[in-house]
Amino acid sequence: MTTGQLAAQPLSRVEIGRIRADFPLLRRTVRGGRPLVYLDSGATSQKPRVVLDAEREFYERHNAAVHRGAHQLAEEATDAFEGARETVARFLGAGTGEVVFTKNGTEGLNLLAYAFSNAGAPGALDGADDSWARRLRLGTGDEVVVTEMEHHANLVPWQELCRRTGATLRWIGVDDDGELDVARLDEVVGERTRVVALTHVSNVLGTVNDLGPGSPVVAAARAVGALVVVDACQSAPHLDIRPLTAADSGVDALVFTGHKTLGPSGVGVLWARRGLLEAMPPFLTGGSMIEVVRMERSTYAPPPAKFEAGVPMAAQAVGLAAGLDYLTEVGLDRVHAHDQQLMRHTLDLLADRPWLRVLGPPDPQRRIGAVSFVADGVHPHDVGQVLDDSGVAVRTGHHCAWPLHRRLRVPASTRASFGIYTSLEEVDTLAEALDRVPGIFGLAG
Amino acid sequence: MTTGQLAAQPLSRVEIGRIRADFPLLRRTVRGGRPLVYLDSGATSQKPRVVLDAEREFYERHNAAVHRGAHQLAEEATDAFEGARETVARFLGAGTGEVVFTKNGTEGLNLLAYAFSNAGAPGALDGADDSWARRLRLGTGDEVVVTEMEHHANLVPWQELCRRTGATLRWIGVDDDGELDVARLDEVVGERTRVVALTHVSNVLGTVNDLGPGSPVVAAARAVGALVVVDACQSAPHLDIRPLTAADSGVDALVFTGHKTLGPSGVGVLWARRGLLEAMPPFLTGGSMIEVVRMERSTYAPPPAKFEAGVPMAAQAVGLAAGLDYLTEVGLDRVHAHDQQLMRHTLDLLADRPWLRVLGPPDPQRRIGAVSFVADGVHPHDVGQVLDDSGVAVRTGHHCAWPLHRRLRVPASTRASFGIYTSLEEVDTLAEALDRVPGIFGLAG
Amino acid sequence: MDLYGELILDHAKRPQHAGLREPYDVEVNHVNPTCGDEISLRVHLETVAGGAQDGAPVLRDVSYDALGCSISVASASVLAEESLGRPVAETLETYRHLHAMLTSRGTDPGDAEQIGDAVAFAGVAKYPARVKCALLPWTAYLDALARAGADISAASERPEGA
Amino acid sequence: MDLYGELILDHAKRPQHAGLREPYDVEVNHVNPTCGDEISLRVHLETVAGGAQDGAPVLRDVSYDALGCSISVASASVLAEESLGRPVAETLETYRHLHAMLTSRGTDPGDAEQIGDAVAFAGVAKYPARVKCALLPWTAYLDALARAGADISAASERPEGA
Ligand SMILES: Cc1ncc(COP(=O)(O)O)c(C=O)c1O
Ligand SMILES: Cc1ncc(COP(=O)(O)O)c(C=O)c1O
Ligand code: FES
Ligand code: FES
Repeated sequence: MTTGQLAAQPLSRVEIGRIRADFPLLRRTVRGGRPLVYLDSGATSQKPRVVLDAEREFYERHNAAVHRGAHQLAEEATDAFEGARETVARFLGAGTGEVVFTKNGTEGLNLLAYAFSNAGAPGALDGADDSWARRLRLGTGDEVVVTEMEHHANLVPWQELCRRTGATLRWIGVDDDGELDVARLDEVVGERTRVVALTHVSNVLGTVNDLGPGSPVVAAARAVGALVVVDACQSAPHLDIRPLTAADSGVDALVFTGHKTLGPSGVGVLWARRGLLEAMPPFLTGGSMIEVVRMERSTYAPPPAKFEAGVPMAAQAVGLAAGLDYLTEVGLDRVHAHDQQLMRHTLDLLADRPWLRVLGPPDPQRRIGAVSFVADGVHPHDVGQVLDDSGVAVRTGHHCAWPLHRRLRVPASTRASFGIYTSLEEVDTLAEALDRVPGIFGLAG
Repeated sequence: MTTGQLAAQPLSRVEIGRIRADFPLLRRTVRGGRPLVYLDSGATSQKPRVVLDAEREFYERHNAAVHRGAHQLAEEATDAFEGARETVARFLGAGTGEVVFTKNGTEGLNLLAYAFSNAGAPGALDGADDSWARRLRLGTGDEVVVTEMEHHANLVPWQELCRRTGATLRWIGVDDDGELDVARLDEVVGERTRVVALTHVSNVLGTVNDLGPGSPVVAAARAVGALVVVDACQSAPHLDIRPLTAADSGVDALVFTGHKTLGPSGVGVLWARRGLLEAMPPFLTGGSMIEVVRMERSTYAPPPAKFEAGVPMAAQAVGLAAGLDYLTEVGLDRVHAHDQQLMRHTLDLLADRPWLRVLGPPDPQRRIGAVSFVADGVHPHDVGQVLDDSGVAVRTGHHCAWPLHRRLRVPASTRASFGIYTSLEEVDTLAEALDRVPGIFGLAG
Repeated sequence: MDLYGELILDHAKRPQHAGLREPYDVEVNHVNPTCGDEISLRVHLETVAGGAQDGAPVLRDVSYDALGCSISVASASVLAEESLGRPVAETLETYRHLHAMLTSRGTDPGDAEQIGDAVAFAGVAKYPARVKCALLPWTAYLDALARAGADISAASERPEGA
Repeated sequence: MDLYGELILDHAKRPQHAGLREPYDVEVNHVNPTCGDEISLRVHLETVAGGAQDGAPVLRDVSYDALGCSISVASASVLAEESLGRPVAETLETYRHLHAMLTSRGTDPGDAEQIGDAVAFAGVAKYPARVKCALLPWTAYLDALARAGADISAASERPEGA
């Protein structure tokens, strides 16, 4: 995947300038008038004006409860919401019936985890296609596999699933370079494995896990009939993820989050194979996800409605669709090439500073979107504070990937992460701001 | 509660005009240029400009992932989000530590229902205060009580909870006037009752259930130590609900939804007693709700963080806060008086049309916000379509309260519901539009 | 109102061939979850013996009990009127044209040659929330056919000339 | 940068009274979940016998092992320096003033008379994300006191003159 996309041209200075003009927040100044250098897009992306306009237009012209009501506004709101679903489906290369709107990436992963425990309730799998249904049965002795580089959102829900069902959590380790230890895969994935949940791209290291044809992890999961769940929260803003949903990809479900993908907060996406969604019991229940409700018992609508209880975040879905369209108009191949250029530049500048240590693979082509580093002798939060004082916004801490930090034997790190609007000059500013650190903290800089 | 509030003046024509000017969508025309008459606020309210501006301002000036990151924007975003929590807490008369942001009302009710089943997982109640923890234990033979007038959002999650735990669902019936059958309460609430979940105001009938001091339902639940859960989705936009959270109210948890309360879609609120939130196991898990995460096991932050996994809907929370401020600036006593005036006028006009039958209590003071009716011989959806053709937006169907419709022996109904911006003239237009119905469908009008 | 033409109102008030009849092969019950409306529908098929149509099923009877809005009841009535006694394959053809018209958002006015009285539902296409009403009896009909063993794959083909 | 004054940097580099010592009554371990930083902290209390202070606890020793940013380590160091050997009641008074200063968003510059070297943390108040850093050792300290049986209710009173 990576090599094919590298053929595209990175964004030119002029193009980046044009893109930046579309993001109102980037005009901000901080800390006494310093221009903002926003290198925290891995936490959340900024929003182009078209996204804000799409949301506002929805509220000012078409706002109504979707799928409810017989009037013109309700029709328009439903059209806008379902239109957004079509856009998401196109972005994913999937069918609209496979696209579920959630509130964020975390809800999508929890929804999947709860499917396994809820499947154990009496009658929960009645009528479900057995080829999918049996893959949802999870009990004592069964195993759930994650990796040591997961974001907490793709770790804790599975821990809690194991608590609820008596299944055992196992994990694929990470080596010193921050790569998955696939050599020992057969010690982790086995006959009792029911699900393998892993991230596409590490939110700390930027490592791209191989999920393409011939992926060892996907192959191992398939060999034992385990479901493959992919956390695409960090890849969706940077990469064409359509190969993951292709018919023969071996991936069964995938999650991404709106606010990192140029969309508003409050919206995320779960994609799963139609058959899986049909077999999965509902998670949140209530209005709009039902077929027939009696006091004694209810039956449920087909997916995706089955998983969208209550009045949905229609305006946010419409905003997200505008954000995804923005990304695809620029072209994900070019977005990726742009990211690669930023990555090379950043790694070069950091390598010039021997008092800094970069976490993760040294090869820029193995990475997407984020670089985390530590300054020996200075705490990452203190580094981040100096950067903040220079107008450079980064994230510090364990970035919701605490086990990974433990594995790499650092308590925390400082992370710079990129968006479509990030410029090479901003990376230069990062480097200059970093050069203040040794002086302030008395390192041999 | 009701009598005290009636002392307030209803909104004057001029005031309503001023309010309407704050809602951009109300300027819409529909169906070939007819002015919109929006009588579907029970489904979702329209948003005042201040709400849209607050959201946009957040995105354009302060957008960052809250509670994460060491930079100025992250501080500002966190302040905005936590400031919104303070506003919600004030609106509820509660402490900020008791306010959890959810995606909608439905999620809040599900969160509560899952607390009971998750409490059964090994270790889930470890360290929890037993006076609360024991009230969360639910198993075969235990009982969950709802009412026959619940919205599906406050029925189906409890049905599914019973499926997961083996508990039995029971319900308080409804009489022909749409009032709770409290006379037979002792046949329903008993020693095995663990939770009583009921709505404050029916979304179909507008019936206000008595939850004040001396409330028979609350007293019955308290007598057996059952938790009392209130669905305030329909009351929050119309009534001062602070009495429900008062220290001695007997209510343990309450839910309302942003989009019906002048706020954006994608945000809701769960309030619960601090001790209950502390005892409840988490529901959605992931980032920002943890204390320490290891591959083997995680521990969790105190509430409200424990229940807010992932990047939250910060912009929507900020928008909701602006909406609640808008309501409190007008004054909830006056909002309620306004609603009562609309209610009387609507019931009068409907009573003039003998071919219409109003569902629910004939006394306007027993009702809030919504009037549902049927035209014998014409299907509610056909009635709604004629109204739509006249520019009048209402809801038709079972309004996510199918069992209530079955109880009242109608398959569906047509509902007109009010907002702070609804005018008496709009009710007149409704009546005129209704007068087209007999002619079109050949009734003796 | 362009939605409630005389033909629809007539069918809604006096649904043709209504009531559940014997004999039948299969009975289905379909619900529209948004409004709670229901239809019970029975089909009785017969197989042609000999000739060019040898082995092809014919709809000997279709009977129903429809509880719903004027659009859905009228649609059930028109379904019965247009389909009764005809080869199943032809009724699927009617369905395909009707479906195309209903989901066209008003761009396909329908053709009485192909769908008979069902052209009266052309106005429904402009009200997406009502398309489900008009389709409810037809969805039940297709389901009943399938359960009775008829091949309904032709129903999902695109109609000729569409 | 107003945050990293010389005093803070000195304390961070050479934390005073660091290391976990014997004897002690209670050891606690506190974590800042956002960054993963930790502090282990021990207190050793003694009770005054006789005089006006009869029965009041005195902090005989406070020892710690702090893994964290410069602010949190310096804060632990200042805590030890300011509190060691003093009556617990006085250290709670220091805490209250420090807490008021830290959460003032910069409006309360702190008073060296009341909080000694801890005035160096005045700049932290302007960085809400760092207030937790400065408070981490103190929160651990309060917890340790409580577990050691001391009355810490005074810690939540509003400081005099605030
Ligand atoms: C009484 C009542 N409860 C719960 C809900 C659910 O709220 P939401 O759809 O925002 O989840 C609604 C509205 O849909 C309601 O009217
Ligand atoms: C890799 C990864 N997975 C999951 C998430 C969770 O997404 P959200 O916070 O939107 O729920 C994030 C970001 O926070 C992430 O980076
Ligand atoms: S409204 Fe129910 S089928 Fe038409
Ligand atoms: S950054 Fe962890 S305590 Fe300061």
